[in-house]
Amino acid sequence: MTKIPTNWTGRDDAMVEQMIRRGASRRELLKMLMSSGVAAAAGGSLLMRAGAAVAATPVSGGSLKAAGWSSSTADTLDPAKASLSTDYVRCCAFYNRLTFLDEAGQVQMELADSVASDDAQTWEVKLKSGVTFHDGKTLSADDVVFSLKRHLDEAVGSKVNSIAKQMTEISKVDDLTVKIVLSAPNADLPTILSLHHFMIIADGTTDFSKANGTGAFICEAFEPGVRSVAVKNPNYFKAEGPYLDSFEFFAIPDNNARVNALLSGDIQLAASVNPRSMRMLEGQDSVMTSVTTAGNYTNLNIRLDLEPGAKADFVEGMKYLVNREMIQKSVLRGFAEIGNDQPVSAANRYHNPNLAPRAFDPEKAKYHFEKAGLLGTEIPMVASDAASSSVDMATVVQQAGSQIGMNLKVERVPSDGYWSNYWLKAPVHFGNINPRPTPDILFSLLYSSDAPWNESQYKSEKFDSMMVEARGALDEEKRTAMYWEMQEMIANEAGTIIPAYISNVDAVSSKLGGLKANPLGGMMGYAFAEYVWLNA
Amino acid sequence: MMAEVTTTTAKDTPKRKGPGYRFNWVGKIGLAIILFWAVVAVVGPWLAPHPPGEIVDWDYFGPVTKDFWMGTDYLGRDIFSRILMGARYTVGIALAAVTLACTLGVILGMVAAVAGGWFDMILSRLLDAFNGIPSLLFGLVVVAAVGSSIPVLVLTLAAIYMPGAYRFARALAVNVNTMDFVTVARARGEGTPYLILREIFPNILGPVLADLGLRFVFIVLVLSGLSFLGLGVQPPNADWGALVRENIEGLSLGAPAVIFPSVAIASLTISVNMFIDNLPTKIRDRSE
Amino acid sequence: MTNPLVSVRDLRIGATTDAGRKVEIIKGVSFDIEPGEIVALIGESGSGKTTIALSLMGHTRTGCRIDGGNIRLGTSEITAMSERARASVRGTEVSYVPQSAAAAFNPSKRIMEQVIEIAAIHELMPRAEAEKKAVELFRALALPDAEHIGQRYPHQVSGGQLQRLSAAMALIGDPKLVIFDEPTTALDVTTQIEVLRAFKSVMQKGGMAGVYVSHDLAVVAQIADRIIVLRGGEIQEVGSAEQILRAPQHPYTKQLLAAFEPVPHQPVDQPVQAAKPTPVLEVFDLCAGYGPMRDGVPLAKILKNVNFKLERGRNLGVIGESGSGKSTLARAIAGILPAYRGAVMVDGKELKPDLQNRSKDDLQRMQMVFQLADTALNPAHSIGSILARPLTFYEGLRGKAREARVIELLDMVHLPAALRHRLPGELSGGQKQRVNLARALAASPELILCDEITSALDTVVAAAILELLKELQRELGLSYMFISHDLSTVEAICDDVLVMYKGEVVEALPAARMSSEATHPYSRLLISSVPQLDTGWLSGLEQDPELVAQFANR
Amino acid sequence: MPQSLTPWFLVIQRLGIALLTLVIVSFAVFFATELLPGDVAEILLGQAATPEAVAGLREAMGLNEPALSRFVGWLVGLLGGDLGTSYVNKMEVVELISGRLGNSLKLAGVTTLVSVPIALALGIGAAMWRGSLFDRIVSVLTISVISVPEFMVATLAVLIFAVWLGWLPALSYGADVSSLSAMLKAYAMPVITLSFVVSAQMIRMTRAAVIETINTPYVEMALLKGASRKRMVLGHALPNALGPIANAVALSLSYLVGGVIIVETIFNYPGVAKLMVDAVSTRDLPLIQSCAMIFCVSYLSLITLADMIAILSNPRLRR
Repeated sequence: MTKIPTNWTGRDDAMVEQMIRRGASRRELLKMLMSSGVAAAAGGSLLMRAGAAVAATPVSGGSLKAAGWSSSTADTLDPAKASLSTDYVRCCAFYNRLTFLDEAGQVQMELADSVASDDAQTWEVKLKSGVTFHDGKTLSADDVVFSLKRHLDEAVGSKVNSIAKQMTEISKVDDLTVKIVLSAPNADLPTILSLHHFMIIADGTTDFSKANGTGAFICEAFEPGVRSVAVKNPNYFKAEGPYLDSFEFFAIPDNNARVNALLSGDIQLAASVNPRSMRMLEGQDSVMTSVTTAGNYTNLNIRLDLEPGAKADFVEGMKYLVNREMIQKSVLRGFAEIGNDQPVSAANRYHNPNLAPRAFDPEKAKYHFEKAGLLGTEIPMVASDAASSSVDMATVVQQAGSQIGMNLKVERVPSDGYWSNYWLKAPVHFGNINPRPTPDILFSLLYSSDAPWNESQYKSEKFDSMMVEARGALDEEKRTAMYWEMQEMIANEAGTIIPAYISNVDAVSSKLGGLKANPLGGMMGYAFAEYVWLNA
Repeated sequence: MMAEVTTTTAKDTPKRKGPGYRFNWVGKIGLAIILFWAVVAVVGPWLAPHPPGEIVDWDYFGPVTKDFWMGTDYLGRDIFSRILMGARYTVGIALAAVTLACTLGVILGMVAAVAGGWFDMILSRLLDAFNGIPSLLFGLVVVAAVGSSIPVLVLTLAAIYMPGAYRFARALAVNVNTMDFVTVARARGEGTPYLILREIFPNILGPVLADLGLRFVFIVLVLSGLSFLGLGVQPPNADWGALVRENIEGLSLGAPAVIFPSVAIASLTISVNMFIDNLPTKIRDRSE
Repeated sequence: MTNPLVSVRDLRIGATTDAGRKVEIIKGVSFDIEPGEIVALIGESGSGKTTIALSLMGHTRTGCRIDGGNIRLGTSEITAMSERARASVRGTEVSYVPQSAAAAFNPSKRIMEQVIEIAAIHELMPRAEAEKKAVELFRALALPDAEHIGQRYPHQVSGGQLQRLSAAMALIGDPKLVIFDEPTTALDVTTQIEVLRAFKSVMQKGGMAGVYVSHDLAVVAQIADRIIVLRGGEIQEVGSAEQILRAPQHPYTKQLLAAFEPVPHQPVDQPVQAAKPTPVLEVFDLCAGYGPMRDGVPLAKILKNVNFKLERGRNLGVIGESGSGKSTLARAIAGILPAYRGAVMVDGKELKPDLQNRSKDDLQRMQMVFQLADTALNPAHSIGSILARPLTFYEGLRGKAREARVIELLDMVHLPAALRHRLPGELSGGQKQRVNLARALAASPELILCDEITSALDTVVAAAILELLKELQRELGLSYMFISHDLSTVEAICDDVLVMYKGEVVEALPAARMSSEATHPYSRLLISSVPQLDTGWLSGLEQDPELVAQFANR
Repeated sequence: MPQSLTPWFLVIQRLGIALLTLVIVSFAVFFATELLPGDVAEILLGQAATPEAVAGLREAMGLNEPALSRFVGWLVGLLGGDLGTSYVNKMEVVELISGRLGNSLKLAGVTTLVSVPIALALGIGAAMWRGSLFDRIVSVLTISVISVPEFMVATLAVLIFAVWLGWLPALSYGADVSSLSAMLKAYAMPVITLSFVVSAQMIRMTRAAVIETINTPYVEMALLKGASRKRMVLGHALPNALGPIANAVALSLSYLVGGVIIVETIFNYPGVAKLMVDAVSTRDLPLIQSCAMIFCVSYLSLITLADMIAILSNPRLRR
C-alpha cells in the first residue's frame, strides 16, 4: 500500500517539480524519492503540491464540478457500451463492480464478498448482502447473471465482448452466489471483473436514459453530450463515503478552455491536462496536479506481414530511430516513462524492469535501413489526433529520419473513423492502448496469433502457448518469470514500438481532498467521485 | 467564419492622388506587406535557420533569444523557421483557393446572368442552399470523409467561398448585361462565350478583384479555423492558423510562439484590407 | 434704385477631376437678380449653369468648392457663412426645384411629409398649418385631388405631377428666390406645358425671384425675364428674353438659335437600284411585350398590331411620348425582344422573331444605334477594337485590312484616325455617338434603326449628328428608321412619320405635311405642345382641355 | 407592376423556393453522410469493432436496410413532424435537439440584442461622419477584428476576464442563472466574443449601404432644404438603406446558429453546432439531417425575412 508520507513538505514538492521541469526521467525521480525515504508509489503515482493531501480528514458536503475531455451524444449510461472517460466516470458513480483495483493494483472486493476458484476455471462469486439499487430493489444473483450475460449478446454492442466470451457459463447458484465457468483456466478473473464495463445493473434493464445502480450517487440528470448531475446516495452500502452532496460532470474538449475553467474556479477538477499547460498551472496556489502513470501508451506499429515491415531490418532500424528520450521530454514534457517496446508498464506488478529501452542510435538505424534497401524510399507513417500525441511523435521520428536520409512522411488523418480505417490496417501507423489491469488481457488482446488487435501481426506459437500456460498458472513466481520472458519476446520480435508510457495529469483545485492515483486510469481510475471531498 | 459574405466595397476615398492607377500611402504599405509575404512564401524555406520539424530546444514556449528570433513552440521547435515555412502554406493555399473559388464563381455567375431563365434559377437556388450549411461544419465533414491534404484544403475552401463569388459576380454581371453595349453585341449575333469574356468580364474585373482580395482575407481566417478542427497541412509543416492553434496554451504565458503567428496572420489580412480599401477607384468601380 | 436681391461677383468654382487635376469650372461670373425677377441660365452641358445655381445656396457637389468671389443673397453673405448658417438659409431664403423630381423625392416617405419638411426643419409653422398651406399650393399648381395627393408615395403619382409637387416643396417656406434646375427636361412635351404654366402662375402670384436653369431656349423664353448665356463657365451674353431671341449679339447665342431653326428635309434622289421594288423593311401586325409568357402571350403587352412599310432610301420617323412603345418597336424589329405575333420582313424576306435564330446575313443587313452613347460603348475596349469587332465578325477581316477599314469608318463619321487608340470614357458625347454610328456602318447595313440617338445631346451637337446622318445616307444609300420624341428632329430627317400612342400607331403621314395634315387628336395635341421660340407662345397657346385630359401623360 | 405580382405572391414564391431548397439540402446531406467512411456501428464500437461485432450491431440498429429507403422513411417521418430517433443513443431526435436549440437560440438572441444595435449605430455613425476621426477609428477596429481568428478572440477573452480579472465565469452553461446579473455574467463571454465576430461585418455593410444612399439626389435635396446631417442620414438615407442592411444583418445572424462551433467549444456551451459535430463524428444520420435542416431553415428564414423587410421598407413593392 502506498501512502503519501507525512513528512512530505512543500520543499520536497518544489524539488520534484524542479526535477520534472529539468526533464528528470521518471526513474531518476523515483530514485530521488526513494533516497529521501519515500516509498515509490506502486502505480507510479505522485501528487504534486501534495500539501493538500496531508490533511487527510474527509469533509462531508459540498458540490463538485468536474470536467473530462470528451463527450458527445454517444455518451451512455450503459456500462457495456461505455467508451469514453465520461462514461466511465458516470458508471463508477452510479453503479458498482464485483471487484475493483486499489491504488496499488491489488484486487479488492466491491459488490462481491469473495471471488474464488480452485482451478482458475470454475469460479464462485459470493455477493454482499443487503445492497440495494437506487430504486429500492435488493441486489441478487439474477442481477449479476443478467449484467454479465449481456456482454455475450452482439446486439448489445459490448466493448468487452471478446473478453466476456471466455465465460462459457454464468449461472445463479443461490440468491447471493453466482457460478462462472471459463472456457480455459484464467487466474485473472477477479481482475477482469474490475473492468468498468462489468458494472452490475438491475436484472432486465433495457432503458439507459436513467441509471439504476447500487452506486454512491443517484443520477439526477443526464444529457448526452452535455452533462450529468448526481446526488449523494443516502443508502450507499459502503461505510465510508460518499462525502460530496452532489457532483456535476461534463466535458470541455478544448484543453486550454478546461484549464482556464479550473483556474477561474468554475470547476474543481480538470481531467487529463495537456503537459503543455503545466506552466500555466505552476505557481498557482489554488491548483495542484495529480499525475498517474498507469500504462497508457501511444505506439508506432509496423505490420510485419506487409512491406516495408516484412523486412526485419526496417523494423530493427525503426526501433533505433525512435528517440525515446526526446519523446518523453519534449513531446510528453516529462510526464511519461520511457517505454521498452512492450505493453506491461511499471505500474503493473508483472513489469520486467530488466528489459532496457533501446537507445537512440541513428547510425545503427541507417545501417539497418541500408541493409533493407529502403534508404531514400518514401514511407508514410499514419498518425492522428485520435492516438494522443502520435502526430508529435511522428514528427520526432520523421525528423530523426531526415537526418540520416530516411524519407519518412507524416500522414495525419482525421480522428473520426481512425480506429476503423487506419489502425491495424496501415503498414506503418500509430495506435493508442489504454491501461489494462493484467498482462494476460494485454497479450491476448494485442499479441497472441489470433489477437483481435494484433497491431503488428506478430505471430509466435511459443508466445501463444506460454500465454495460455501463464493464464492458468496459480504459482505467482512461475507466472512472473513467464510474463517477463514474454515481454522480452515482444520487445525484440514484434513490430510495435512503445516509446513511452504516458502519464495522465489531472489538474484539481487545491481544495479537493482524497484524490489518489489508480492503475486503471486518471481520476482515480475514473472512480474519484465517491472518494474525494472538498475542503472548505 | 461567415457563411456568406456579399462584399460591398466601401467607397472610402473620393479623392485620388495623381492620375491613373496610383495608390495612396496606406494602400502602398498594404501592398508592400503583401509583397513581403509573397516573397517569403517563395524563398522562405531557404531563409529558415532550422527545419520546421526539428526540436531545437528542450524547453518549450521559449522566449525570444538570439538563436531563436521568435522563441520556440510547445515542442521546442523554432517558431521563426516555422513561420517562414508556414507563409508558403498560408499564402499559397489561400491564394489557390481564392483563385479557384473566384474563377469558378465568376464564370458561373456570368453564365447565369447571361443565360438567365431556369439555368440561373436552379444554379442560384442550389448555391443558396449550399450557403445554408455552416462553412466550418462543412469543413468538418470533409475532414471526416477524405482526411486532410493540400488539394483537399484548397478544394474545401474554394467550395466554401465559391457561392459568394458566384453571387457577387452574378449581381455585377446582371447589371452589365442590361447595358446597351451588351445588347449591341447580342444584336450583332455574338454567342454567349464572347458576351461573357469580351463584353462583361472586362467590366466586372475591378470589383471582382476587390472581392477576391476580401475573400482572400476570409480564407486565411477560415484556414486557421479549419486547423482548429483538424483540417490542415501535414506535419511537420503548419500554416499560421495551425501555429496559433497548436501554441494557444502559451497565450496566458505571453509566449512568443502564439504571438508571432497571430501577428503574421493579422499583418497579412490587415494589409490586404488596407490595399483593397485604398485601391484606386478607377480599378474598383470601373463598372459603376 | 433698389438693391438687387442676389448679387454674384467674380464667382470662381474649382473642381478636382477624377485624375486628381484641379480645374476651374466657373471662371469669374458676375450677375444680379432683382426681387421678383426670373433669370434664366442657359448653356450646354459643361457650361456650369447648374453649378452656379447650386452655389447660390452655398452648395457645391462632391469634388467642387468655391474658390473665390462672393455671393450675396438679401442681407446674407452666402460665401462667408458657416455650413450651419447656410442650412438655415436653405429652404427659407432660397429653395430648389430639382431636374428630376422622381429622383429627388425620397421613395420611402409620403409626399406630404417631404413637401412640408422645410417647415419642419426650420420650425416655420405648426404641422397642421403647413399641411394646409401645402394643399393650397397643390391647388395653385393645378394638381388634381389636392386634398389627398399628399398622402401618396412618390411612385404613385405621374412625373408631371411630381415635378409640380417639387415646386410646392420649394415654395412652402416662402423663399425669396427659387432655383429651377432644368425642371421640365425629363418630361414629355404635352406634360411640360402644364408644368410650365403652373410654375409661371405661382411665381407671378408670389412675386418671388427665380433662377431658371435650362438648355432649351424655347422653354426659357416662356418663363424668364432675363437670360444669361453661359459657355465653359463664362458668361457670353446677358439680355432680356426678347432681346436674346430677336437680336442676339454674341456669336455663340446666334449659333444656339440657329440650331433651333428647323431644316426641312430633302428626300434623297431615288437611289440607283430603284429597280428593286421591295421595301427595305415591312412590318405586319407586330405584337410584343414583356413578362412571363402565358399561352404564348406575355403578361405585359406593349406593341399592338403595328403595320408599316419603309421604302429603300427613305427615312421613317417614329414619334411618341414615353410609354408609347416606340423603343419596343425598334427592339422587336431588331429581334432583341422577340415579337410574339406578326412578321418583320427585310428586303421581302421574313425574319425569325428571335435574333438568335436569324442568320448572320439578316443581322448584318439591319443595325441599331442606341440613345445613350455612354452605355452603348464598352468602356473597357478601345474605339479601334469596338469598330474592329463587327468587321471580323461579319466579314472576317483581320490585320492591316481591318485597321484600314477602321480608319475609313472613323473618317466617314468625321473623327480623326488617332481616336481609335482611345477608350470611350475619354470621348465627348457627340464623339461617342459618332463611334456608335461608325460601328453600325461597319456591318455595311442597308437599314439603321436609330433609337433617340440625338436626345441626350446638346442641340448644336445633335444638329451636327443629323447632318452626318444625311450625308451618310447620300453616300451609302442607307435607310433609317428614326425614333424620337422630338418633332423637329423627326421633321429634319424623315420622309414619313408614324405617331405612336400606347403601343399603337395612331397616324402615319408624310413628315413635311405633318403640322398641317395631322388629323388624329393625339397627333394634333403633340404637335401643338412643342414650345416655340417666342416669348408669348405659352400665354397664347390654347389647347382643348378635354383632349389634354384624354391623352396627356400628367 | 402587373397585378398578380403582389407582395403576397412574392412571399409565397419565396417560401416555396425555400422548401424546395430544404429538400435539396436534406438529400445532399444524406448522401454526403453515406459517403463518409465508417458507419455508426463501427464508430460506436471504436477499437472494439471486430467484423462480427459490427455486423451484429448493424443488424440490431436496422442499418442493413438500403440507404434510399432509410432516407425516404426519414423524409416521410419529417412530414409527419417526426424527426426520428438517434441511432446512437436511441433518444428521440426532437428531445436531443430541443434543449440544444433552445441554448443556441438563447445565445444567438442575446448576441443579436447586443451586437445589432451597436453595429448599426457604429455603421451609421461612420457613414454619417464619413472621413472623420470616428469613421477612421471604426474602420481600423473592424478591420482588426475581421483579421483575428475567432478562437484567438475567445481565448483572450477567457484569459482576461475569467482567469486574470476573475470578473466573469469561464464557462457559460450550467453557471448560476438565478438572478439577472448572474445570467448576464454567464452569457457575457460568449456574447462578447460572438458580438465581436459578427459586428465587424455588419458595421462595414451598414456603412457602405448608408453611404450609397447618401449619394442619391433625394438626400442632396434634403440638404438643399436645410436639413441637418443627422436628418439627412437618419430621415432620408437610412430608410432606403434598410433592405441591404437587413440582408447584411441576416447573413451575420445566420452565422450565430450554425457557425458558432468554436465559441461553443471554448465556452463549453451545448448548442446545436456542437451537436451536429457530434452527430457527424458518430455518423448519426437522423441527427445530422435534423441539425442540417435547422441550419438551413434558420438561414433561409433569416434571408427570407430580410427580403421581406426590404419589400416592406420599399413602398413601391408594398401595397
